[in-house]
Amino acid sequence: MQVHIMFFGQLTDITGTQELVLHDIYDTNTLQETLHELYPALANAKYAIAMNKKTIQGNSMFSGDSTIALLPPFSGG
Amino acid sequence: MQVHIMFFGQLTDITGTQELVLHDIYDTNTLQETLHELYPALANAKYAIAMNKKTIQGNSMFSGDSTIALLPPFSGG
Amino acid sequence: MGLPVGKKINSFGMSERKPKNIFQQGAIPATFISESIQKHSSQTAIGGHSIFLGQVRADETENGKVKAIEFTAFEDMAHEKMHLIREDIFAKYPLTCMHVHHSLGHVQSGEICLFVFTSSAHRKAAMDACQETVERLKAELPIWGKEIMENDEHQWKVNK
Amino acid sequence: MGLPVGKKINSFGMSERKPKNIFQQGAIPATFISESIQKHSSQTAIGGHSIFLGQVRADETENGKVKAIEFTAFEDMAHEKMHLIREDIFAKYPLTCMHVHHSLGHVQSGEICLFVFTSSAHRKAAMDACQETVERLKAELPIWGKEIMENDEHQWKVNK
Repeated sequence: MQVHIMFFGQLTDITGTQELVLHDIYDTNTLQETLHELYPALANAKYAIAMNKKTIQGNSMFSGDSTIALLPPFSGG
Repeated sequence: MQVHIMFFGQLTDITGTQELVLHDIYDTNTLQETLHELYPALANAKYAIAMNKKTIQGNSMFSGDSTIALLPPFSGG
Repeated sequence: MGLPVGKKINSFGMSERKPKNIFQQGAIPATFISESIQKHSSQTAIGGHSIFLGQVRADETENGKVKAIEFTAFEDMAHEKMHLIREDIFAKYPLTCMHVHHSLGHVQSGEICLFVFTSSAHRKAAMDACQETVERLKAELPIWGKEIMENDEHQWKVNK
Repeated sequence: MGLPVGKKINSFGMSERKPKNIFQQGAIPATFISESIQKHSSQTAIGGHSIFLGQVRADETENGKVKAIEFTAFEDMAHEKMHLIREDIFAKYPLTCMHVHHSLGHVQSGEICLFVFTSSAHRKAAMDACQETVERLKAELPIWGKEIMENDEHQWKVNK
């Protein structure tokens, strides 16, 4: 099972990349822990999480390959 | 002393003219009586009166030559 | 009286705005609107524009179908009233600018007869000011619309 | 997925609107706006249009003066969200139509980056729907603005 992760906005200043693929991660809590280890500044950044384009709250299990987006506060318009 | 009277909108359907000059009339009540005699359908029309471009309420005396406008309900825009 | 004029300093050193001419003959072309928008690109303190456009509807009425409206106005009084509305709106909202244009004469159904355009640093002032200006000018400006039907009958427009 | 598409009847016989593409590369030209207005002249049931335009401000910030904003978006998610907003607004207001356009990429100060356009028979629905759409899209669409300063530093735009 693989997780495709997308970073947007100011988060790309931290990660230096817009996309990342990780394997063998089964829920969003574990994913966040892994990402905060990879990019410590992420832990202090404000962002919401979308799984397959839907914003989610709390810990969510991945069912099969998933696309996760880390969304900092929106500033369109 | 003369009064210059302007008719607008649907009132011109009644009067057939947009302007009229009357003499020796000293207040708006007398003016209205005179106009309603000249154009009986005016008595049933809805309109406001402006004296020198300011809307007035009640009877008003003319001080010198005046311009009176009869204003049916506005329908701009 | 000079009409399309902006601010002027009077002998007391106070700013004094002369009424602007809001009327133009016939429909307001879409290109007039885009030119007006384009002119604001040099005003980089503006963050939001709000625009209202009135378009003549081909209403089906008991007297027939509306094909055009013919607008007349008591122009001098309308300009004085619009000047007061403008002063009120500028006192109430932090606007950068406001432009109002209204047709006189013949405007066919589908054409634009009213163009209200407000701009401000932040969106809310522009939107609220635009809406309030539209409401006030419909209620307060001495303008009349004569609806011309396809059968050439006419009836007088009534604002709600 | 076909993007700039209108209504479609699905296999249950129900109307189904596909998300429209709201994004375009770079600034929104004033002529694009006038062409959009002009297209509505054949829709003679329309009595009022409301338009909101977002313009990039040359803000003075502690990091310098803004010369441009570079917009990025999670486009697929933005289209799904915009589709929901559109459905809500059409359910709430008697609109004839609604058009939304947002820039991606580089937009210089003074240029237009957002164009929201609503039309209805009577003015109130168009104005209220326009304002609500603007508020909702600013809050709900995954779009980000990177403010580019004159000294080529950058900072991320924050919506209020």
